[in-house]
Amino acid sequence: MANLPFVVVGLLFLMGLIAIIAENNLFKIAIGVGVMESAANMFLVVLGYRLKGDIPVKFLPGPVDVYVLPTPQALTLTAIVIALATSALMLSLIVMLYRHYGTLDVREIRRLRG
Amino acid sequence: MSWSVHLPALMLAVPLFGAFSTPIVALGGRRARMIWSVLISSVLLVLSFCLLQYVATEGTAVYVMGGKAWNLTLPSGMAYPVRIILEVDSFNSFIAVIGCFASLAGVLFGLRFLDRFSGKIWYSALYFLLTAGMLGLILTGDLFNFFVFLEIASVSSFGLIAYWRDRPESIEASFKYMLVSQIAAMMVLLAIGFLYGRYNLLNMAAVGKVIQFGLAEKVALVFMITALAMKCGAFPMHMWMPDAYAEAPASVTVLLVVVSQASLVGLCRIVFSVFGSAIVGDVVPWALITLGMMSMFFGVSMAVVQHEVKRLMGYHSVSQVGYMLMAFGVGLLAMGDPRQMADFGMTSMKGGIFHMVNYVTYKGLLFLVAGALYYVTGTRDLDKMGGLAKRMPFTTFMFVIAAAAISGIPPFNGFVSKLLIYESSFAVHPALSVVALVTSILTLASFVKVFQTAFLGPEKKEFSKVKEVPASMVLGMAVLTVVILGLSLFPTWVVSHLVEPAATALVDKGAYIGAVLGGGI
Amino acid sequence: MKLKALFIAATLVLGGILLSGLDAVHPFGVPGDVAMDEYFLDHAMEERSSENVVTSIVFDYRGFDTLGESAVLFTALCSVVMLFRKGRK
Amino acid sequence: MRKPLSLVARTVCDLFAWFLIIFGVYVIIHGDVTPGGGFQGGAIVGSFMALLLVAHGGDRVLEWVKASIYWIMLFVGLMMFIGFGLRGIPEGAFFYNFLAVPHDVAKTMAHGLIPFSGTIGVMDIAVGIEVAGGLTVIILSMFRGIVLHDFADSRKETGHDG
Repeated sequence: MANLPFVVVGLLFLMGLIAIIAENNLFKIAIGVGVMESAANMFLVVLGYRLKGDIPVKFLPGPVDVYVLPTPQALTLTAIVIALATSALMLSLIVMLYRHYGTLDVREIRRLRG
Repeated sequence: MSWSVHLPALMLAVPLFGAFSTPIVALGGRRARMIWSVLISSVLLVLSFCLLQYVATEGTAVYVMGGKAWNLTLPSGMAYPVRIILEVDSFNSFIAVIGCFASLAGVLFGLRFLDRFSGKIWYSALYFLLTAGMLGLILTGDLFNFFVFLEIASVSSFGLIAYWRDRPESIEASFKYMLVSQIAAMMVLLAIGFLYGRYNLLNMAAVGKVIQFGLAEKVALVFMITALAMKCGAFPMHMWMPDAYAEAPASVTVLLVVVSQASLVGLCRIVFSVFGSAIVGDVVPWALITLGMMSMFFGVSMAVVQHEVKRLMGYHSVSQVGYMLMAFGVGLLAMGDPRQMADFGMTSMKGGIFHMVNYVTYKGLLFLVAGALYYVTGTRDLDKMGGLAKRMPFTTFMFVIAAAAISGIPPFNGFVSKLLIYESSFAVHPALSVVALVTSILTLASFVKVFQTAFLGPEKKEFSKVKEVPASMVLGMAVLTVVILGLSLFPTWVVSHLVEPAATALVDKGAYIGAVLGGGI
Repeated sequence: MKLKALFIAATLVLGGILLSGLDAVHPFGVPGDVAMDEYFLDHAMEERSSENVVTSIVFDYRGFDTLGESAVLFTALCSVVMLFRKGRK
Repeated sequence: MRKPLSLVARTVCDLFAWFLIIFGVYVIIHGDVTPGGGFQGGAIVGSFMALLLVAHGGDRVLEWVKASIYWIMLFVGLMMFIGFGLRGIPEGAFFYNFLAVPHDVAKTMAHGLIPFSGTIGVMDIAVGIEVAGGLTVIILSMFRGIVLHDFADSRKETGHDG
């Protein structure tokens, strides 16, 4: 099981996806989206690891020969801020949905629209 | 020569700068905000024309973000590019021009359309961010940059769909679209992670050069196609499209149509320019073709039964996206051997690209007309409307042009592109073009129904005091009408000068790679 | 209820594809090609004299991504403020 | 949500919140030297307002805080960021680092001096300011959104058919 982290990333992504589809409470759907986004971020970071690699900052004490790949960390930085922005907007929409429908249950909201 | 070198970067910097500065400019009052938004979108249109002309003369334009010189793609001692590179060939610039036309039409329409509502400063800021996201999707040549602009376009469209926050339906439409769009975005990110993990490259051209069709690339392709098909409303996940298009203000829906086309451009870019000849076997082309056929059929069969104007047009969007997916599927099918390619592959690619452009123009105009009806009558339900033709001559005239174009009546541009698609799909299998023809007839039927109920018919008493929509809204609609007439009256020139080079640029993967890596494969 | 079961089945199929693909990328800890990242590690200090290579990528080599990213943050901000605006203005 | 917490929580939060800002500013400024950077530092400074909202209860904080400061921070950060990007066009491409000290000059500088890393450091601070202001504005308006639930007049905007 050399690449166990990849399997963990896959399962986390699946859990997030199933949470979005199977859940009825709006907040749990939002949490499912959050789990899916962190799974994608983790996938990027896991791609960039090198065995016994050190963090890619140059002036660190002690001899360092192998650095971890820096590009996935830069990409993950962007993906994390995007995940923050979408979850902020999703929670605001949930507040508005609760204001209009008075319930957090997806079944009620879909039935009202018909 | 010197400033036109920076055109691709300015095409993205101007809308972003416009969006960031709109709240500051809006401190100067309502009129300042209006002038600023019209100024930004017209400057953008001019820039896109210069870019189209620049690419026509200079060939593929390559722009390195942050490099010492704008064309220094390969840093010293490296075989592959390191920085973000915008790559604009004749395919991108043609779609970017049409996108800027739709953005200008939406801005002009939106000036007076939202008078009764508040929060217009944030509306126009989000509008330019959506334009920037759409242009970024079209122009970028870097995989992760494609994901970032996909996110900008998505998040700003969530906000804009929920603009009428006091209507429960628009909040729910925005939430439903957000779920589908977030799943799609995360699948795109995973696919990019796969390609980065395999080749440690993020540039589309560089990945296109070294790609072999292994298991990880197959999974990346599956994820990319499902995600981008979701984003442009193909069949299995199309439920959000009619809701989102119906609930958003009309001037936003014009841009939503273009954004869905921009993700289709991204799909073509990845399928043709990154994977291109690496795709072996017939599974992927036939998957695209069946996706397109199902979208066509289900979209239009749902559309005929609709009563609300904008939901009806939303379902038509699903069927029109089906046409393009089928056309690109047929093009990909013929990609294998040059004889098939010359026989029907190129015609289907030309048909797909030309139909993508026509779709944006007439679908945008249809949604603007629906918005005008809503502005005047206050309702979207067809049964309540009637006899508006006499009172609204301009809107009726433009509706007739748009409806004729969408149903493919001969003189109009819709007919030209659909004919190209019928020809090429007939050569693959007659059933394809039969489904396409049936869909076109059903489209015609539903738009005749809309025209008869909304415009002709007895004069309804509550609409007696209805008068024509304000001038700026008519001007907004006129922009798109002029584009439709332009494309319809000179089809041969447009096909030979704009669509032909675009199709060859999209299919010719070697030129795409050569522009970045210098000196061909 | 049937639709939801269909969706969960589709998700499981997608998950199967995902897990099979994940193994094929590269064994954990041993990335295949590292050409681009070696370039960053070597030249970040020399060209841009910044020790933190990740920051030099975020703001200089791929600075355009960060512009897009702050645009996403600005978009979310405008949407939230627009959603909770006071109404008549 | 709108009632202040106990006295102990409030005093601890008052004391801690300001150190939070100092740490956040440290992370922003030392972006290009130590692990950290604009976004992380901005998020730390942004959490200052969240801490106050929780501890002191919404109503008192909403009266105390002047949102315009954070709006100014937001736009200053954004304009600096895109301004430095556009400023790079004359020298090179769009985001060119025209302030960087080339390596040969950096060698001649006194040992131990960390050479100026050009637009990286400046953009780092610009993004830090922008993210700090932006997150605070988001938190304040989301909080006002929950409180907005009780404003009677603005529930229905005129002009809708629904």
